[in-house]
Amino acid sequence: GCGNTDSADGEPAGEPQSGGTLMYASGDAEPDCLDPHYGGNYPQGLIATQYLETLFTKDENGETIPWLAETSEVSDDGLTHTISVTDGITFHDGTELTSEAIKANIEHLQDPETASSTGFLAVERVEEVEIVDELTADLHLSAPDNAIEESLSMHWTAIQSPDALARDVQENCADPVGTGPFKVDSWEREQQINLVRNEDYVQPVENDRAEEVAYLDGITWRMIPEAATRYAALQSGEVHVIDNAQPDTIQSAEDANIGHLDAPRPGASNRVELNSSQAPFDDQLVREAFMRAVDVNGGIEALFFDTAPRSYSLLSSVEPLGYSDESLFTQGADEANELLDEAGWTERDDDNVRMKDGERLEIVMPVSTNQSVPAEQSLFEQFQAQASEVGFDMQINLLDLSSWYADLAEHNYDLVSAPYTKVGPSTLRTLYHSDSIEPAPSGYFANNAQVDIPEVDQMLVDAQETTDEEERAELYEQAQQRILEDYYVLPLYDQQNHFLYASDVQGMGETSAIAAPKYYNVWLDQ
Amino acid sequence: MKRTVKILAALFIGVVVIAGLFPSLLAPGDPLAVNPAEAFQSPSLHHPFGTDESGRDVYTRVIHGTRDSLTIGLAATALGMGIAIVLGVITAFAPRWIDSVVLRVLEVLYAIPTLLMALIIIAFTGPGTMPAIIAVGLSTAPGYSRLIRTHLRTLVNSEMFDAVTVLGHSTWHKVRNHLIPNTLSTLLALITLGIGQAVIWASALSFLGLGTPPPAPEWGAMLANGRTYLHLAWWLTVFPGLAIVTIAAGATLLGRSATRSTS
Amino acid sequence: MTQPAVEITNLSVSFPGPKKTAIEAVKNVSLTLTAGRVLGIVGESGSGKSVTARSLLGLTGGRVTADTLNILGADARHLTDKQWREIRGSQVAMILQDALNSLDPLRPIHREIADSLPLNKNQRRHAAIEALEQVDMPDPTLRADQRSPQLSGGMRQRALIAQAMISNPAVVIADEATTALDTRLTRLVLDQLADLAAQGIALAMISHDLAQIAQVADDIIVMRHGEIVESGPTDAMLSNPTHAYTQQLLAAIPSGVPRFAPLTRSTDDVASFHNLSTAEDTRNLTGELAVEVTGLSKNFGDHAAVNDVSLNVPKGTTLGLVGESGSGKTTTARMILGLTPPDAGRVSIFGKHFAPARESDRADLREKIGAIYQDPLASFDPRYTVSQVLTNALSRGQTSRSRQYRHRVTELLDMVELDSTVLTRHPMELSGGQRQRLAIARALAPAPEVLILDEPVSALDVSVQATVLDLLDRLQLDTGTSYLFITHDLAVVEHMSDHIAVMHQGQLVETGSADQIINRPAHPYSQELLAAAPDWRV
Amino acid sequence: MHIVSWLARRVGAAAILLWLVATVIFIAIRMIPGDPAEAIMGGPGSQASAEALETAREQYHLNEPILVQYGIYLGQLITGDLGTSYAQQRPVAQIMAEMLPATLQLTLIALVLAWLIAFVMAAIAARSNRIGQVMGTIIEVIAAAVPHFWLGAMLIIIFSTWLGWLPAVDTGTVQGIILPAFTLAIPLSGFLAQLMRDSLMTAVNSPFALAARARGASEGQVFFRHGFRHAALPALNLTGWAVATSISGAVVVEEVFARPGLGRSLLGAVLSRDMPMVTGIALFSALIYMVVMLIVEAVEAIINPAAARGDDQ
Ligand SMILES: Nc1ncnc2c1ncn2[C@@H]1O[C@H](COP(=O)(O)OP(=O)(O)OP(=O)(O)O)[C@@H](O)[C@H]1O
Ligand SMILES: Nc1ncnc2c1ncn2[C@@H]1O[C@H](COP(=O)(O)OP(=O)(O)OP(=O)(O)O)[C@@H](O)[C@H]1O
Ligand SMILES: [Mg+2]
Ligand SMILES: [Mg+2]
Repeated sequence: GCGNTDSADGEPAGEPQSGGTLMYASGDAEPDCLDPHYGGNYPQGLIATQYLETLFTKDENGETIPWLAETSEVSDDGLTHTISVTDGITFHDGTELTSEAIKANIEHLQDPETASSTGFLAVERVEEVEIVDELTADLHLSAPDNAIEESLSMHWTAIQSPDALARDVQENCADPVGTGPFKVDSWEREQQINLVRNEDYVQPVENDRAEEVAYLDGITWRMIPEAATRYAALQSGEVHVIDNAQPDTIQSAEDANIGHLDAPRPGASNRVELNSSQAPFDDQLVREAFMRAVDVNGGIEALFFDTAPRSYSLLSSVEPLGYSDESLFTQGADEANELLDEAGWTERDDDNVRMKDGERLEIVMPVSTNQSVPAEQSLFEQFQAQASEVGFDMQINLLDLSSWYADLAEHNYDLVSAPYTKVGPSTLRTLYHSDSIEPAPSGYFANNAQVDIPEVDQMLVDAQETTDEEERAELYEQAQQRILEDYYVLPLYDQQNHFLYASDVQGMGETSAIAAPKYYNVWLDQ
Repeated sequence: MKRTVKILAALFIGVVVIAGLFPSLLAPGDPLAVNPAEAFQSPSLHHPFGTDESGRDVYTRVIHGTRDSLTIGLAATALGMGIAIVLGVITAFAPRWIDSVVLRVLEVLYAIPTLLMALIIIAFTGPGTMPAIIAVGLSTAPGYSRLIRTHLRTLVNSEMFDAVTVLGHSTWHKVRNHLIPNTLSTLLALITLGIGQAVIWASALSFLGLGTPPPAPEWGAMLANGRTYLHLAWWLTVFPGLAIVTIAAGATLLGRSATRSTS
Repeated sequence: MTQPAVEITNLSVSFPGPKKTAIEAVKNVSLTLTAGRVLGIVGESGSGKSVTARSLLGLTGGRVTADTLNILGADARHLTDKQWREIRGSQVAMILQDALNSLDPLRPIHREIADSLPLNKNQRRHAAIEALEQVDMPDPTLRADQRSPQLSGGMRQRALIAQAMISNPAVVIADEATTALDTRLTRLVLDQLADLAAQGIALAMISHDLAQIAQVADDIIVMRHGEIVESGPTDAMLSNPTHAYTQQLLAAIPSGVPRFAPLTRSTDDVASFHNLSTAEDTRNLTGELAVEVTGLSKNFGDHAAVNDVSLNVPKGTTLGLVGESGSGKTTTARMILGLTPPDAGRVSIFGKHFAPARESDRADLREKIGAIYQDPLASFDPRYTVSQVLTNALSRGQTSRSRQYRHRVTELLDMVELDSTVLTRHPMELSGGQRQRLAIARALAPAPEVLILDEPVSALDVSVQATVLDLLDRLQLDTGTSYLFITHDLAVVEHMSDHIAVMHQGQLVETGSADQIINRPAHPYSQELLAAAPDWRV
Repeated sequence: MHIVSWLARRVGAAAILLWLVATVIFIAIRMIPGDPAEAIMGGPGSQASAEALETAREQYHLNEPILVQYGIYLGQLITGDLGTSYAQQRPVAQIMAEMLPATLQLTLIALVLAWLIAFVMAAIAARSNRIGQVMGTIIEVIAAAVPHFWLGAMLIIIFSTWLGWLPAVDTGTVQGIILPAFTLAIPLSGFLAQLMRDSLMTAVNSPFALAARARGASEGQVFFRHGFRHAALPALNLTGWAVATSISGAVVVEEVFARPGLGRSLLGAVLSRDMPMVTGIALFSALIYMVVMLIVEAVEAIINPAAARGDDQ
């Protein structure tokens, strides 16, 4: 994949130079585990992209292409997937990459001990992995799955050395062993993760690189949660690259001769989901009224400084099958008031909150401070103020991640913004199939809007099982259209993934399938 | 000199009281009203402290925030002082063994730094305005009780107390005429000093995202919000911070002069 | 005779006062210091003695003018700070007034003594030890390394003398070098100072105690309100004082003055007691015991502060309790007052059991006994005005503002000769003598029959002391109050007491009539104590 | 009384105190409503699985009678076992051992800085005229009233963003610690300076200072020989408190300057309700406080032996 870059100085880069350690500052919480199989959140994917590789990946056009895999074939019934791996690749521990690795990794993901969540869901339909020969394995599926290659392009399913996986979970967490251009050297907890160049790196696909190994000596991965501090560190030259860049700093970066990489995450767009399982949002009129009451565009404009184009889609703009309809989401307080009147919320109490049958029009929005950046929290605050003008009493609860999960699990929400990253439109099935209302053993369920429409369920299943590309696109479009028109979801913008880098960083721009920047071709202009 | 100081002190208290009780007199606007079109305006005549990311007027918010911030400071100090007075009186007058037990416990609590203790309490209660009040109140109580105990002990053992004992005044009269009045002035000074610190601690909790949640115009919460835009909009950080410094420094100066005038 | 070491004419020193006025602390003072001779400077508190002395070192901090200011041949009127520093310590040394606080409590003594010597560290320490030896400091090597809080008052005073001596100065000024000391130590220090003069040093000795000065000085000047009122050779001055103030000072010395004879003479400033013109003892004594103490003991830790003390105060009489510092006088007084519970023994007031007892059981006896302390200020509630202090005492704590007691308050003020203008003032704003009178007035409020007086005049000037002592005498004659009078000043105790008890290390070593103890002490300790007392009349 | 018995008594007292702290925490954890295992695992939001809860119960012996639990808990504490952080899945003691040096370095540097700044402020104020004194008081009070988080942000804006002199985050270099240390030191120095100036003024105007002048000492000598010690003493007395405050401040400063350390670990632990970590740090900070108090008393005894002997209360 590839993000949009505004080069730091606009000048063409010179000859690549080897050497130097790239200082990376992340605003994410420090991962509990460097093995992205474990749990499987975005920060893990972000760093694992540097030292692990996947069987498949996406090219610049968003097409899925093999990476560690050499070939990939599907049986006619769609139930068997045959994959062979590239010959001559070695893991950091020196062992050879063989078909054994496919089996070991998928089994590792499915092992409850691993406590995998994202990767686990991705390979859910794989029933068994059968070794065919040294380099080839058959994946036997429980049902056809045309998303399997996309699933295996995500770093949450990245391929690790079977020997390493055999170790204790915690041990593997601290020192995952892959095939990537960098490897984990040491992890100074709560301080930094030191990655060094893999001197034996071989890129599995054709390329025009003179030398196979990465230019950088290594990457120092630090956690700087404070956005302002992170930017200051970039400005003063202490770090080369920062992530989770604040919109305002992105905007001012241009003047400061700082490069910008915008790599929107695949999967779902960033959106607010309205809980349709309980009052008042079980009423479509009320849902629409809320969406018309809030000024999304004004807020985004003020808060995101043109760095986040408004989305009118359930899916990320990088998903080719995304469907979008701007006409559904015009703003207007008058319309909102009319809709609420129509829905029967006609009385008002002393605080000017609408009432119906003695009930106040109260809505609760738990917001995870770990997942919603400050600008987004501010946007929700604006919603709160705007919704109150048409008679909603909207309450925002800022919560840490675990309390946020707890509120969702207890259905203690009317609105929620829950990010979801996955490669491909099958994301829709995860998010809007009625099965996803049923909580997983962990208590988490992905269908936060609690969309429960049998036709939509059917479309989503069919779309994932068909082998006909056109039919697939058609089905996904119908499903998306239905969900949008029923006002279950208020799309905001793509899941933001902005990186800023200093002017001496060259070659930034390549990203993995999950839109994580790759540093293989990056070099420092010293 | 003395007069100017008194006038300044009165002025300070006056402004703070008005801002706390009738903020609309100083800032008629709505501290919560958003206006995205006016976001990030730098300070001007129209917005003396500029506007924030949602176009809210920072001046209005700082003024209206006085109530929130001060209420937390006052409530926390009241809680801390209440506990401290009870413990202080117990340790000063109760039988020796009770004194030493309570004293030990106080020492335990004193051994844990204030903010740490507040954080620990919040680990139990979860974040929020009330927990912040409780946390700051509880964590400042041990320090106050020690001071109160020492003060009471010194008074009880003073020649002044001996003198009235010899004059045959009853215990009640000693307490009413000498102990309480002499302690009150000390307490008043302590409370004044304490409020400033309590405001700082409470805003620190809000800053860390553990106190009053946004969009309430509490100063610590405003700062937490503003620091995101440190590079873009310095006024979001500077003004709420100045408000905290002003209150804390003002309270300290008042408390100090109160201490001076009583001793 | 050689040329004088120091010669001063018309020295004036002024300080900036409130509202741009100037306070003239010293006015037109002239004096000379000569090698081998001792000049005594006497005067009441605030008369400018210390300022005069400090002007010899350029350390007044005020504006100094003089016609002549000749120090060891140099005209000191126009010295630079650096030149002054060369004089200080090495040529003119001074023993400062406040001995207890003139040594830094955080630094070892040897450093304080010798840190100005141009020697290396080790040599300086040796020099300091040597100097300490010269002033008879016990165990000088040990003491040199200690800090002042570990030294007794007398030791500190000697360390200061050593410090003054260490650079062999030509002039030494000793400012109240004996104030803080008990009689024995006073004697010792006075002898050492006299030695200095014998060694050929020009010595100026400052004191408010004429009796002490008379012992050592060759010449005396008497100061008052910053001016010299009289000066001349000691003998002439004592035998034939010309100025009324000098006469008053002499009269105020209580030693040898018969019981009830007034110490104050009528002058413009000092209140007069017309009813006290005679020294007659008009009491009729019954012999009833006002206070009866048997076997009182008190230990602090394993230190016996008071050990088996028994004493009686017959009604209408005064028992003087003397003893050196730390001998247990205050502890005894506190036990008698029921403020400190005794480990053993008992106290009766007019035959009724008083201590040890619960406070509620002796509430009715409380009004019979009152107390007065050395530091009256600490015994007042700082928030109260004089009127409130007295009202509060009169109402037994019921109120401090009621008009009901106005009349009694005025009576009490009259009794202690305080003007009613002080009523609205706070004790802080009163002079030392006034405070002590207020303390007495307060103690008299419940009309007690026994007063325990713990060093009631030690903090006062001789002349103020005289007025307070006269007041106490008159009260005893008028009301028949019994006194337990604690003091370390033998002259005071002799003048005030019918009987005297001598305490030493927590024990009562001797009790007897005043005459017997003063003139024929039996116990060796009493003899030692008395031998040390200065007596200028001999 | 000898050093050994003095030390034994103090260490004994400290041990009792620690035992009390531990007991209070033990009781507090069990007083949280609901399942203590769940509390240990991060509260109801943690979605801990039944197995995980069972493991926690095993690990913390929650199935045993309460007194047995208490005994086991104390036993573990004595051997330095503070439990396992559920969030990091590592022994709390190990995490703290890793975090401690950074925090200690920061607080110590800040403490020294605060002392220096306070002394300079006090010295300047003590030697200036009335206006200077008033200005001094105001500066001290304001310094003491500045919240760390605000000061940190201001220093970053000025020295990092505008002037570009100093790094905004700790880079492991000397420059990296300058801003955090000053952020921590300045408010503290405000408190210290207020105290120091009072005692400095008292000292340089005291009889023994006059005595020194009378011996021929210059103002400078009076200042350094006498004033400094007396100013240091009350400030030293406050060192225990100052260290405690610095640790409080470190929570904020580490967060603002992205420095690793105990403070940041604690904040993370509080946010994720990682009780073993929270209690571990609480116990540890109490221990630090007591060690500091011991050292302070020892230093005080050196500066002022008499007071140390007399003051036993
Ligand atoms: N630095 C100063 N500033 C202002 N006034 C001063 C200063 N030093 C002394 N005085 C005033 O000068 C007068 C004389 O003081 P001095 O100390 O010489 O008295 P003294 O005779 O030594 O009294 P005492 O017996 O109490 O020591 C007093 O009224 C005092 O208040
Ligand atoms: N509260 C106390 N705790 C411990 N020791 C005490 C206490 N009060 C007095 N002492 C000790 O008891 C002894 C007697 O003290 P006391 O005050 O009675 O002496 P004093 O004769 O009044 O001395 P001075 O003339 O100095 O007033 C002293 O050694 C003193 O240190
Ligand atoms: Mg004097
Ligand atoms: Mg005494």
